[in-house]
Amino acid sequence: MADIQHYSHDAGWKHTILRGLLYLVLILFAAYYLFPLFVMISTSLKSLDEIREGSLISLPRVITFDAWNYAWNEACVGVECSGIKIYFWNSVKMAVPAVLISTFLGAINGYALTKWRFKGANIVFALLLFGCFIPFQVVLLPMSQVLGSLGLASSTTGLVLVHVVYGLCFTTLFFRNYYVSIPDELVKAATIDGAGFFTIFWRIILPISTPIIVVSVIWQFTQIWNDFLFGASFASGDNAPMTVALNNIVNTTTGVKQYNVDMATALLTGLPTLLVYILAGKYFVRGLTAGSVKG
Amino acid sequence: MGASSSTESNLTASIQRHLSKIVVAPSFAASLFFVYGFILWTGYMAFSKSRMLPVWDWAGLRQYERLWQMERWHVAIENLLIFGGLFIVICLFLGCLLAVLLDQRIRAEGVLRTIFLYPMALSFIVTGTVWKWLLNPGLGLESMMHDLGWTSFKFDWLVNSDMAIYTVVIAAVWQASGFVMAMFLAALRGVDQDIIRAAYMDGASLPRIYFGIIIPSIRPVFLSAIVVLAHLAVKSFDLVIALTGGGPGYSSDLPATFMYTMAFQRNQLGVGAASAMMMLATVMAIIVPYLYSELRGGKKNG
Amino acid sequence: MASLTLDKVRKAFGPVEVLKEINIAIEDGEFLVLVGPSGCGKSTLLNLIAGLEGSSDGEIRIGDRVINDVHPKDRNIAMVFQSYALYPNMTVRKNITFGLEIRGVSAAERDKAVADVAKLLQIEALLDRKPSQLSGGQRQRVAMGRALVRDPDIFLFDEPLSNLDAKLRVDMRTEIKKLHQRLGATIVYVTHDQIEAMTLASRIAVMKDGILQQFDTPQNIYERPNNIFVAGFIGSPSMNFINATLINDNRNLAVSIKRDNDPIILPLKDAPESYQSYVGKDVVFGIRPEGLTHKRTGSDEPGSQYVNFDCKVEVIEPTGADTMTVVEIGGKEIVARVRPDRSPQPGEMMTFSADMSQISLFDPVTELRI
Amino acid sequence: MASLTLDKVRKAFGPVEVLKEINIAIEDGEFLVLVGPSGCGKSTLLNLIAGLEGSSDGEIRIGDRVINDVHPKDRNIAMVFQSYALYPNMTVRKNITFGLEIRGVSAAERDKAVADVAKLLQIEALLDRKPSQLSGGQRQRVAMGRALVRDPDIFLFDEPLSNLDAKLRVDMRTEIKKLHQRLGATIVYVTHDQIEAMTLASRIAVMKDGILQQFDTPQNIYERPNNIFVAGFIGSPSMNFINATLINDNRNLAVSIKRDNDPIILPLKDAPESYQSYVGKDVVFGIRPEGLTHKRTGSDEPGSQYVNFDCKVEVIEPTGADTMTVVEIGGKEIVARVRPDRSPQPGEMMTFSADMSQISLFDPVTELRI
Amino acid sequence: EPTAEVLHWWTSGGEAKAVSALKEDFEARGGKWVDSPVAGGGGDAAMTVLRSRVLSGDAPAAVQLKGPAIQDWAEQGALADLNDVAEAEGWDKVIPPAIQSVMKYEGDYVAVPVNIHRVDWIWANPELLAKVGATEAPKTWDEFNALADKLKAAGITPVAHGGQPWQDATVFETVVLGLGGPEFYQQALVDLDEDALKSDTMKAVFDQMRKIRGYVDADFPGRDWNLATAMVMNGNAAMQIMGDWAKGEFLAAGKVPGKDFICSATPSEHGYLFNVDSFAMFNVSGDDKVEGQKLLAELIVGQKFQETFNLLKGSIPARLGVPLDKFDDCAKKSEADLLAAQDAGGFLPSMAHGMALRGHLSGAIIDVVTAHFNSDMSSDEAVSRLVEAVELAKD
Ligand SMILES: Nc1ncnc2c1ncn2[C@@H]1O[C@H](COP(=O)(O)OP(=O)(O)OP(=O)(O)O)[C@@H](O)[C@H]1O
Ligand SMILES: Nc1ncnc2c1ncn2[C@@H]1O[C@H](COP(=O)(O)OP(=O)(O)OP(=O)(O)O)[C@@H](O)[C@H]1O
Ligand SMILES: [Mg+2]
Ligand SMILES: [Mg+2]
Repeated sequence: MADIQHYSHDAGWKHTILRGLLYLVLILFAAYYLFPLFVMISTSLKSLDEIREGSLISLPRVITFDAWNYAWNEACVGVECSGIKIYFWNSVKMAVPAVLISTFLGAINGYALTKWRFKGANIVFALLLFGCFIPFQVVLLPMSQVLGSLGLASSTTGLVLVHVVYGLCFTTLFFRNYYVSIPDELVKAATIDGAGFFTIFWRIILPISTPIIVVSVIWQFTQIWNDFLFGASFASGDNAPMTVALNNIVNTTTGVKQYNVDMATALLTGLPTLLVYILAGKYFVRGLTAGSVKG
Repeated sequence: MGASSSTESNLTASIQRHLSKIVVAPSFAASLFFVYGFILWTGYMAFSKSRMLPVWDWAGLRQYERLWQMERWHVAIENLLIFGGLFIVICLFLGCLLAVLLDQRIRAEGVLRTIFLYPMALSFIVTGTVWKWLLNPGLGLESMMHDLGWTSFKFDWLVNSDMAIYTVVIAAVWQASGFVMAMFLAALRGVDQDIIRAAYMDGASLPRIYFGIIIPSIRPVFLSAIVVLAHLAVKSFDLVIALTGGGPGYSSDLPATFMYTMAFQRNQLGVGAASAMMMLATVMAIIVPYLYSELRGGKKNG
Repeated sequence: MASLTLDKVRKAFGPVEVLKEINIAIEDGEFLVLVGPSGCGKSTLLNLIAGLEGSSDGEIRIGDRVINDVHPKDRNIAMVFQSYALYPNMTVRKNITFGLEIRGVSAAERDKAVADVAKLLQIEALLDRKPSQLSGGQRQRVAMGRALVRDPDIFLFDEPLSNLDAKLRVDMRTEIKKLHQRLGATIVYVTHDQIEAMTLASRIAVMKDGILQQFDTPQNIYERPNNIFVAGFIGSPSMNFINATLINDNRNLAVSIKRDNDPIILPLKDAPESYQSYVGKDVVFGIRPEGLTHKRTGSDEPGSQYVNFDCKVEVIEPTGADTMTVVEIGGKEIVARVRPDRSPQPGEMMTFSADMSQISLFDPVTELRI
Repeated sequence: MASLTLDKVRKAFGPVEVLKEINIAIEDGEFLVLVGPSGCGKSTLLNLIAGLEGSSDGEIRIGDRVINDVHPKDRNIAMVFQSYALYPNMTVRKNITFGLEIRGVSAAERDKAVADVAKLLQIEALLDRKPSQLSGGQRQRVAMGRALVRDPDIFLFDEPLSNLDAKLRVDMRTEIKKLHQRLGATIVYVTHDQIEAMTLASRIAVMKDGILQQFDTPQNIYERPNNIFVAGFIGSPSMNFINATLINDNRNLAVSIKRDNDPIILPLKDAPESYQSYVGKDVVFGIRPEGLTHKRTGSDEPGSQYVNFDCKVEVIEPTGADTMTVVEIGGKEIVARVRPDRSPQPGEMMTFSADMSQISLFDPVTELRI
Repeated sequence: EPTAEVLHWWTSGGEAKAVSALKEDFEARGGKWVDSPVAGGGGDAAMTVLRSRVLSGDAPAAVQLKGPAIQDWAEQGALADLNDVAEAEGWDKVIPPAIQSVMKYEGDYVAVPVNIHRVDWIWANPELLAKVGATEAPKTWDEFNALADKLKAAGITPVAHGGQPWQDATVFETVVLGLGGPEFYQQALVDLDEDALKSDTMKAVFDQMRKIRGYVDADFPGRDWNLATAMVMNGNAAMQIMGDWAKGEFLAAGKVPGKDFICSATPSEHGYLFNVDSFAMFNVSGDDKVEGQKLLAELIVGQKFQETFNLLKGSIPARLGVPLDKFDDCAKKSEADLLAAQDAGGFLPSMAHGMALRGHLSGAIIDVVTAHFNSDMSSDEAVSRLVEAVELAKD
């Protein structure tokens, strides 16, 4: 937050113009980001006939929520024609534990790697980091063998494991890089106060990590919620997450394409993620460490 | 106080001392097994005769030879360089810019932040589909402009073999830049206010403060952002599939789609593994030196 | 022209009023020292001058120019922050030259400037370190360097020497004084060090709870404090306050202090007119420890400004140059400043000598100087 | 038993040796003050005692227990950091009680403790604020509170009062002294304030560049400094050093200082045996400003420890209680401490009186005390 | 209780309905159906999943698989033997021999066919054709070109085409069949005979492809096939070369064959390119699963399912003896052509749809075809690249 707060009363015309420009730029960007959403929503509100005839970009002539209703309640995912609603919980059961576990592990790794530097901490970190670059297609086959031999094939637990393992490198990265800039004095002071490794983590470090927790949760939730490959490969039938259902609805190559339903499904699938963004976004608090430490 | 209690306290003391290592150990072990173990596995596969399922018969360098003889692989690699480079640079720039703009006590910050971020919420499949419409000359922007009377407007990258890869950049940037913005914003919020004030006193203009002080002091975030973006670039599979399907022809193929096609569609697991190893090697070649300098510098700062 | 005028300046953080109608005006080239208890609003005032705090009431002018709406970077001010606020990503050298670089000073000039300032601050060896590798005092000096290297209209210093050792502090104080004389810059300086305040200031502003208590030259502040607060705040150890009564003793005004056995009567010489109305009334008698010493030569002579009296010594505190001797008068502990070689033992009786030319009388209700 | 022993303690940051073989031993309940120029390694030493810096050489013992390998939190130490290091996410109250909470002190006791300490530090009104809403001095007091609220074996204070105003500082100093007497805790205290050092310490350790210069009682340090550095460092304004020769004058030893016209001869009384070997040689003559004053009563009498001489005054610096008067002797500026009422005008000739019982002589080469 | 987990990618519209018909039958016979649909990439995603399921030792009972891929899996020993069901049901008699050979591995049934799609269709808009005086679809490629030129001159997009490699390949293989004849097709695209691949005929094929490229509008890349179909339907383009799944689009929009749209085979001499969907049965353990698997196989080949499914899907039954009364004219024509082609030796597997070649081989060919179609590559170069790619893929 580098502006000087009081310039709200600053009546200089130069300032007003700058401010105006700032908003203009932001609004233009917002338009760029919103345009596709607009297309999606308007498409999801059209009837199939209207889509077949006309342009994709135009506004719907008649607004109908049939597609939404259909996607949620009736769309066929394979032989099951009760919409994507039944897959919602599968995704929740998978995403929530995986996000929590990987974020927690990332936080504590980052903390241990920066505030309790041991010999080789940087090397350990660098090694962990490469996990970020391994293409998921590569791990698919060995992973299925491993899961099979662990008896976790086609189970939610197995999926959570996979997502935690491959999310770890990211969360560790986020937290480590955030903690690097938190002054060590805080940890020292808490140590003197008699707090141990975990107490310091819970009581001092975590409370000032909100912005990065938000980032980590957003990332992990998005990755896990939107993951298709692992979900399709390591969960079967009734356990399938929502994205598999989405894929099954959107990604058919033969048969009639119901764009309105596709879009409604896509939006429905994206809603939880959006919700997480909106809720988590609030916690981008400002200037937390300011003023605690000199230097 | 008996001897036992003192050994006990020695034990707890030594646990305390090694706690940081103990805590990192499980993650490290998991990574050794699930990342490095699997890389080894893949490395072996690249030397095997595997086609549909993994087999352990040794094939020497044959798979690599075949890989490099494929015209399509060359296209994929070239595309990765174009796409990866542009994607990372543009996302960093946009993400940084948006974060800085949002950092100006914007009235509707929450709303705007969500708007910039939401594309991330959509799966790549959806992003690809929507952008396919928007960029399609006959359906999307171009026809809209024509309808609005600007008939000379031409934007046919999607259907142009030479330009198709850039449409992937557009869509990918649209999707990922918001997240980069969030990362930067989080870091900006951690910067000490007094430092910024000091910079004002030094007479620095706002851009100067950001580029001279704030952004350098959140340098570690660049590492995060670059890693995340490189990851997305290397793995951007769904998006290409949904947006261009690798086309026209295979002109917008990327190593990820190439590898997938080979390993799972064409039963050329060996070639797929070889291409995966090449991808990893490419990434390492870029990331390792960067990481080295970054962590080096970090030590000096800490 | 860099005169500085604060006109009815106020500032509140939410419901907390931190500055209440501050009026201060100093000329170009003056050296204003702000003093006051911790939390009284000194840093806030500096921040307002620099333009770093949110909206405030009142007007701030540099020269004839109202700067309320001028952006901090355009005010041409250099500041040393109480919290140092060094740029953590830059080396010491970079920290110091950043402001010059911004202003387009050439590399050669910057190098020279940083070399000069580093020499002055004795941080030549540290120029290539990062702030995190410095000790507290070294950081503070870098913060100083960042300001000193520039050539602004106004310098703002917020306790710039608090973490330095006495010797370095004296050196720095001298350097600041020289700098002030050389550049003729206007300086606003916050310090808790009385000697710093006294030796540096051309004017001192004493604040308390966001209210300006007195704004005057150092000498006046020390010798003619406006009220009990200022009198007690300035000077260390602080002024002794004794409840007393103003009486008419042999046609001379005198201060009478109750004591168990007999009162101490201290005749006043050349009492000002204003005292008259307080005759017979209670007053607060203020005398600085150095106004109260062991018996002095010539203090027995008639017409001397010294008055002698005897008292029992309670506690002694040797401080090197002087020994603080505590006695009890009028139910209060009173400190006298006694030469160590004349210092008594606790419990002994001793003759003290009060310098009546340096006393102050205050109204016990309004606490204002009479 | 919380005696503290540092045995050959060393510490280096990479190639930079910051502490070089420090040997210090204090008894349980002693009050050790560390002083030394900025950057000499004081904070580092505290960090080593607290166990907060990585490996070092040498042994640190509390009581009979070697604590090098004891985890900081098991050393039962409370510390005030030079940089405060307040927890930004906690209120002042939480900051203060955190250590107690960790140690399982009940909520009721904590409340009481925080109330006591807040009263003492005058921060009652601030208990529910976050550190970022405090002024510098308030933050420092919170940092103090965090240590004071606990009941450790050893307190470590790193310049805990540097940002407080003089009055508060005196109050706090007194409180620390009381606390020390009440709890009998062992205290290690870093300060740049000489008065603090003198009044609080039972022993003072003077450091320079990571080397311990002198470790002794305050009085000895002040009166019998080990070397020129200590002599010059302790005392403000600092001791005057004059190049002189030791001569035999009328069977008495005397110090002879060259001057353009005639040398100043200052006879020594009760010269110790050690001076003999320096007769006829160059020495450095050290005298504190307060040993050099205006002419004193009785200084003319034979057998007096005072010696009078005349000199031209160059500069005067009034500081309130005294006036520092600068003269030039032996090519050096020499400061004398003169009562303001006796202070001359610059350029005037004046008779000064040197207190020969308080002087030091140093070897010009080794700089050690003779 | 017989149980069967079915992995398939029929997830939408008519297909899904068709599968649920099967499910209902299955459940009516006391079975428990576990549905594992994985759509995407024409089954690529499902194949990926299949691989990982097999590796984790947890294979589904029945998997939608087709063409040589069945043989691939059988070679790995992953498939179960269905001979007892086949004998009981007399499959040998009702399944066309060309299809039988796809379903069998070393003489044993390991998979069951579901339907027969014909790939070499032209779908045309009669109104647009009428504008240039044509009443029916062209019968030779020359006619095709002449007609297309006329359409183009009249400002009508002659060919609606989508921009995916498999669509390019679909056109390509019909041209191969048309210009080279069934025998050439067999040599070139089934046997991968090098001479055939190098031949002038192949060059002519690429020349024709280049011409077709000229008949396609500019926006085709990335377009889904059904959007192309919609172009024909809405009068934006005159013809589309596409398999009979396109019919579903017309029917869904309420169009009547023969009146609103014309279905006609692409020019060829009694050629018929088939694309057969089938289910392969994987080795499963547990009696209930084995039993479920057998029951499923029986039902799939059964008349009832074949009728229901194909009515919904637009294809024709994969077994003989299913009455076609309820089917539309296009389907009837397909059945008739099939029988004729079978006699003439023109009943051939589709290369573009993975019936003729294993994935890596067809993939290599499609790469060249699509690269040629989407650039200005010369026919000579295309041919030499084709030979090279096939060579590379073979070993
Ligand atoms: N991380 C580090 N790397 C290198 N040198 C360091 C580091 N930390 C401190 N130093 C150096 O060690 C020396 C001692 O530092 P220390 O903080 O102990 O000084 P100090 O005596 O407390 O000084 P001050 O009174 O200024 O606080 C200083 O010269 C400092 O520059
Ligand atoms: N953000 C804030 N919110 C509320 N109160 C604040 C805030 N910042 C400062 N204050 C209060 O304003 C008062 C003045 O603060 P300021 O920093 O100006 O004091 P100061 O005179 O510089 O004190 P010190 O000598 O201790 O540095 C203090 O009582 C402080 O608690
Ligand atoms: Mg302050
Ligand atoms: Mg220090």
